[in-house]
Amino acid sequence: MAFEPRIIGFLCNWCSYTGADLAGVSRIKSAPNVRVIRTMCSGRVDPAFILQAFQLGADGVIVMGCHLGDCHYQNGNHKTIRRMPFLKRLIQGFGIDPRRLRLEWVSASEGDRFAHLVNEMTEEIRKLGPLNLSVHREERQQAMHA
Amino acid sequence: MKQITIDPITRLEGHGKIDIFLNDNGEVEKTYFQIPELRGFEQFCVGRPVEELPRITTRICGVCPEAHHMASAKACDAVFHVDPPPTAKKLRQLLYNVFFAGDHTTHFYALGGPDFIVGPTAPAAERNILGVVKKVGLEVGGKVFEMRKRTQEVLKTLGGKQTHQVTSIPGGVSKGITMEEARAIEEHCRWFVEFGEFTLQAFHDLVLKNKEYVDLILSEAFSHKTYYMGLVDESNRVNFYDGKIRVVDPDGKEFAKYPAAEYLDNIAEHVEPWTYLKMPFLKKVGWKGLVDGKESGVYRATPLSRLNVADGMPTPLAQAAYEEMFTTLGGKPVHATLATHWARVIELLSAAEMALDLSRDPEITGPQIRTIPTMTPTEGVGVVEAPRGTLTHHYVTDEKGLVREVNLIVGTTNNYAPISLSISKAARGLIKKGSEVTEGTLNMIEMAFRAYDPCFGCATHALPGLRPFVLRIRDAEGEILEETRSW
Amino acid sequence: MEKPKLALYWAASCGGCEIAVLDLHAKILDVAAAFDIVFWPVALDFKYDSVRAMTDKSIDLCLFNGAIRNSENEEIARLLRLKTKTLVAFGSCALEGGIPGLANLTTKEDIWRYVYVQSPSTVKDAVGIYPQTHSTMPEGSIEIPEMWNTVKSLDQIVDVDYFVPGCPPQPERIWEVIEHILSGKPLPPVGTVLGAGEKTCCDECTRTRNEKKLKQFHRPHEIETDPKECLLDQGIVCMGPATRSGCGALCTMANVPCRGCYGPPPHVTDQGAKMVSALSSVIDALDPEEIEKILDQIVDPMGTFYRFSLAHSILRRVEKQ
Amino acid sequence: MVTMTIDGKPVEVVEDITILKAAEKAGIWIPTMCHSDTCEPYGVCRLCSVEVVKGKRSRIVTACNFPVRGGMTVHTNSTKVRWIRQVIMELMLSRWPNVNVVKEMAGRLGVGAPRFVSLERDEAENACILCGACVNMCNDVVKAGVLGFAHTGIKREVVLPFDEQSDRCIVCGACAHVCPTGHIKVVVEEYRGKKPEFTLGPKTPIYVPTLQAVPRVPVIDTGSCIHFKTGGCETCATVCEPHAINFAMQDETVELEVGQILISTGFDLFDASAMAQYGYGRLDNVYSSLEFESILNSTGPTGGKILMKNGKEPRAVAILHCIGSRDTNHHPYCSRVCCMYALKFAHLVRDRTDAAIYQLYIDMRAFGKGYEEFYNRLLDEGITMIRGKAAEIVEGNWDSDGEPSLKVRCEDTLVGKFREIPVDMVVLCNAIEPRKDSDAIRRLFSISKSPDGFFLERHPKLDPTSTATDGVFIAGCAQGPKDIPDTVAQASSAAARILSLISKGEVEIEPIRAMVQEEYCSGCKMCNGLCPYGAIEFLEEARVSHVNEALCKGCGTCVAACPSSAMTGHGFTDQQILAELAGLMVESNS
Repeated sequence: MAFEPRIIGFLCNWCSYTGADLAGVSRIKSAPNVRVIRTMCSGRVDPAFILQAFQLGADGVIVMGCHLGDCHYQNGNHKTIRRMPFLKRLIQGFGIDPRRLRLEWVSASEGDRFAHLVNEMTEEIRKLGPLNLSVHREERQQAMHA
Repeated sequence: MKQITIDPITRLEGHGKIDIFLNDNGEVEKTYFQIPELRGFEQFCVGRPVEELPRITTRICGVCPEAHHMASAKACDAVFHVDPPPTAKKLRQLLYNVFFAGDHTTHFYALGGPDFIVGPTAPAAERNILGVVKKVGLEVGGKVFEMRKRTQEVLKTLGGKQTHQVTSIPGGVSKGITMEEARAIEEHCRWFVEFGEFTLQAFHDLVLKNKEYVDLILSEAFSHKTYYMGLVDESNRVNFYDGKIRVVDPDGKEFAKYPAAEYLDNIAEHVEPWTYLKMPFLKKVGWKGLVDGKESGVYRATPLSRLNVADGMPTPLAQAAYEEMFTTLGGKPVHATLATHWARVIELLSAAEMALDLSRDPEITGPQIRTIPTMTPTEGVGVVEAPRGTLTHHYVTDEKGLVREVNLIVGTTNNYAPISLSISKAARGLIKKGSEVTEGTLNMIEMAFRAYDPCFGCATHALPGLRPFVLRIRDAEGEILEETRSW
Repeated sequence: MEKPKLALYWAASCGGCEIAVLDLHAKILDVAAAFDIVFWPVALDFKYDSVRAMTDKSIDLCLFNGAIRNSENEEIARLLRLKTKTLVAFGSCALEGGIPGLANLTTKEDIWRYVYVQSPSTVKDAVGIYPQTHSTMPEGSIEIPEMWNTVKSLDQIVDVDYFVPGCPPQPERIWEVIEHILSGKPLPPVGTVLGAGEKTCCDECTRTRNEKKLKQFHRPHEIETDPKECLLDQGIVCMGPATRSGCGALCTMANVPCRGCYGPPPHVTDQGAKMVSALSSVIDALDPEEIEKILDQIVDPMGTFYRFSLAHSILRRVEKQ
Repeated sequence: MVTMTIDGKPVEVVEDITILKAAEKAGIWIPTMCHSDTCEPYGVCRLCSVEVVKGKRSRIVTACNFPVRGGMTVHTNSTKVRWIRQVIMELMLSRWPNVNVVKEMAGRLGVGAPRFVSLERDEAENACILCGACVNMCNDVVKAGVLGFAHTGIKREVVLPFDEQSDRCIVCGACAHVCPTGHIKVVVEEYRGKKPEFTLGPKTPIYVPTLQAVPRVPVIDTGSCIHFKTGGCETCATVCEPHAINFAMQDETVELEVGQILISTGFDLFDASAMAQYGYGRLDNVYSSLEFESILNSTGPTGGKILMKNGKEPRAVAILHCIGSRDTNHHPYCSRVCCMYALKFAHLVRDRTDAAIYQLYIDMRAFGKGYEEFYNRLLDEGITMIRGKAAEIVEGNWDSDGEPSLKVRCEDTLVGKFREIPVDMVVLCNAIEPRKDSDAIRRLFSISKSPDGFFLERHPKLDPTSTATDGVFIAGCAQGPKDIPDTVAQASSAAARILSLISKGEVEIEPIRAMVQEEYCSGCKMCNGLCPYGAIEFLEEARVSHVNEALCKGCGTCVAACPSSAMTGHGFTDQQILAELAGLMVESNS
């Protein structure tokens, strides 16, 4: 069976989620691989959520927020723009390809951009292949032994 | 063929396992002393900022974190090419000597002591610190606890934490001490010296006055002719914190004397497939297998070794005791393993005296406690005398000071080969044809290495990886006939 | 009446926890008086067999320290779980892998290669000799345990009733716990962390703090710090804010930054992620290049943020393909 | 007030006004030549001389600058006075025989051919009669101080300093304006080959923007007003009876405390010069819709007449639809209002000229109430409808006689052929687009925009007037192109929404808020600086942070940032989000 990437998308309520909604009402086709979690602001996205997503088997995570200056909360995304690069370094430290985590700005009017990014991300992860964490592999092995 | 297993060997920090093989006539064929664990510090310290290593390597051993803290800090000084200001150096030495006194106390009363104080063949439930207290009386027991209590207090003041110190950083110490603290410490040190004398006396009364024990100490079963290693200061007196490494041969003649940085020219480590711990030996003599004698590179690094290599003690009271011991045991070098307990008590006293001197030094309250590193970090070796032997930390870093390579030769590791020797010799001496092997007998065998105060917490600092399979077919002499490998 | 039975065991640890228990000093006698100590390898003469012989749940309290590193650790952990009523993960290693857990940054293979082949002091055997868990010697066969690739915390192997954090746990805290148990007062719900606070290290740290705004980070040896001011405010990465209280802020009081040995605060699962989140929030920069430059000053995020908690973090170990 | 008699007629006047003014009041004419109301009386021509009698004594004075006294008796038409006027006029006639004002005045005073012969005789019609009006205007009123007299006696003349162009001259044209003979002209020269601007803007520095302006009061264009150049003039102020003119008035920023805001910032007109093919800004007589509106406006530059730059009526007018609208290169959307105003233009052009009218359209969108009917009516008015978007406008000839005009090149899709239509005037229906500063406004109120760039409503169908930000509403073209009825409808609904909240007296806010669990907060002060609303205060005595729930907007940034997770976010707690995550993954794992 072909590998279908499982991607978690964290979308801010005001820009990206509305943008995704626009993509929907505009009937723009995009890959079904991104599963969306809505937060009020991209600044709410706790790095722990993203690590947890990987731990639970996500092959990639994409965080979307308002363009800089457009934040509904004035500067919530200013935290995100620093958090994500920092987190990228951390997951790189964990030996996970940083391309599996992506930060993008999508405004309420950019339904097409949303769809485009979803497709792009899906293809990229498809190329990278499944994450398949080694702790899970080891557990499977040890389970087999027992 | 019968197999006896002692697992885990108790009253030593870290894990150990002994296998004794008896041939069909019930005599000892061979013994194996195995170290079942390693933790891998050498590998997972790679990539860490070198200045963090004094705080990471303390976790190699919770019994002697101070030793690792110091060796590591000294290695860092070397890596950054900085020399800590005098105040910082003295504070480190003060901490180190106090630790030494405390650690030797723990061993003498809690770990090694019970064998003598309670008696080697006493029931297991008695043969421990609690048994000791019972034997020597609560008042003395109280003294022992107070000793530990006071040392821990001083360590907390100087090291930040009583276990796993944090204050030594590249170029000095992070925290100075106030006049009041200094006075308090001096008070403690005065007490330590008294306690040292008390302990020495106790050793006289409980051990030396007991003919049976003295015979045991001097018995052939507990003696080995090996090389000895230890740090000495410029006038060849025992020094725990700093100095050159001196090695003497089984006849007591100086074999080598070199600065820490040259350890690789003098020491190499041998790997055995049946244990996780490597066996260091004198490179210039060579590895001849698990045998003692002048031709074998096997050496010992213990309190006794330190006294054997040194021309004397740095402090008066200890010097006196030092002379007494060697006259009693017939001159240098002393090969009787169990005499290590005596040497340890002498070191306890010496450390206490050193500490007292330092605590009285006005310079320890000075404000200048750090030299900020300015040069590009490269490589460095730090060596101190851990209570259990010469401790070596060797770091190589990149230009940002991130560790590229770590090599550690830990106190107890030095003694792995001799301990194995002692065990098998003791076993041979104690287990005879027909005689049934009692718990007491086994304990007597354990005594052989307990004398080394082995800390395999330290020794297990590295950790083996996946299990490449090796099959060796040997003949009666253990010569390898055939070997197949999976890698 | 019969005294409750106490067992202390160490798996992959340094022995510091045992020492911390000894640092109860004279109180150790009270412990000895109150409990019947049935197993304590570091201080008492008992062997594994004596434990195997015991009936299930016959040990009332077991303080288990050390991480789960190899088959022996795991075996004994299961054994003691079987024999013990109340199993306590004692100290950072048992709680969250501790320093040994840093081994999850690398692999068995790499450690192996370095220790037994590459290290400069190791004799370069023609083929390289590696230890075997099972060795057949002329006289017979001898065993040593098999090491796991991944360090685990105790609760990843068996159910744990209580947790006592710290590297090592501070003696005062240990005594509080033992006192509580001795007092016969009802124990808190299973899974509770004992011998520690609910707040963070900052709560015990007396340094004065400002609203955080960080433009530069320094390494501890690089600068002289003001002993009165928050280390983080001075650009020294300190784990205090993401570390459970209980130690008494010993390290920051000694002018060195906290490294998080008391583990994450009550509601935090992943110390590292939290620290990344917090620090990135207060970094004072918007330009991606400048941000990267500032982040470069944190030279070892993994080893700093997960110093003690890596094995118990969300991802638990590093991937090495 | 004092009483005096002029030619036996008792007059009651304010003391100190001039005799000239008093006579005016009495309805008695006194001839003047150099006098101007806007300048100080100058009394150089002496033509206004009158006889003042006091008791037995009588004397001759100039009425323009002699102040009235109580009981004064004045004769404006005595033999003595008439003789003086006679001589003055003869002297002037002899020197400036062809100057109109002089001839007229002479005629009016019945002065015939002069008896004198002037050495300085000047035959020119517009000779300078040295009345000094210009000099006074320039110095006293405009205060530019450029003009002056040189020499004396018969050699006297008006000059520029050193007879050179003065850079102090602001080219206000006031001198030319007051010159009675037209001796001074403002000559608009071609400047670097560029013809002088034909402007649709106001003709004077002070003007009423439009007749529809509310309030309908004049404004001053400080850019062109003399006063703002020289500090002089203030003519408007002197003539304004109620003293309504205030030069000191400044723009000011007013701060208002309001609970709700309605954004109706309108639109900008698409700049057609971006579409070079239509020659807007390059070719004469190519106008944007708004420019054409002002041409049609009765208060506009042409007083509502539809004229070309050469002042002639156009023979044919082309109206081009969808300039910048329904155009993927510019705005994909339809601007909605153009079709209808284009028809209105056509109707008015038909109404006011005999010009042929062409509508070039893509689709005729007459969707509104009565619109289709209007469209049909226009068809009956004989408007030429060409279905096809104009390709370009070029300069060409009206016909073979080579009279210059414009040519519209287009494809008539209904006829199916390419056409070139000669016209004199082209009106472009420019697209409606968002205001240039709309992004700044958007960010100010943190609301979003839709793909077309206009402000985004909360819901396109169910909530078209409110926005993502509570209390901020939008109406009119700020939200999207719409005509007046639609705008009024939307604005009214917004107003209703606002009023309903006001009458309610309280606003409901989302329960999504951050909260500090103080038992877990250690006051590390990580969060305090993060809140853009300053909602996180630090309680010094308790050494914990605290969230002011009224200020908090619930973004949750501080929740993510709190290193001890003492901060929780109602509605989006860690547990909730992690549960959501687990749910998603379970579903995907199965």
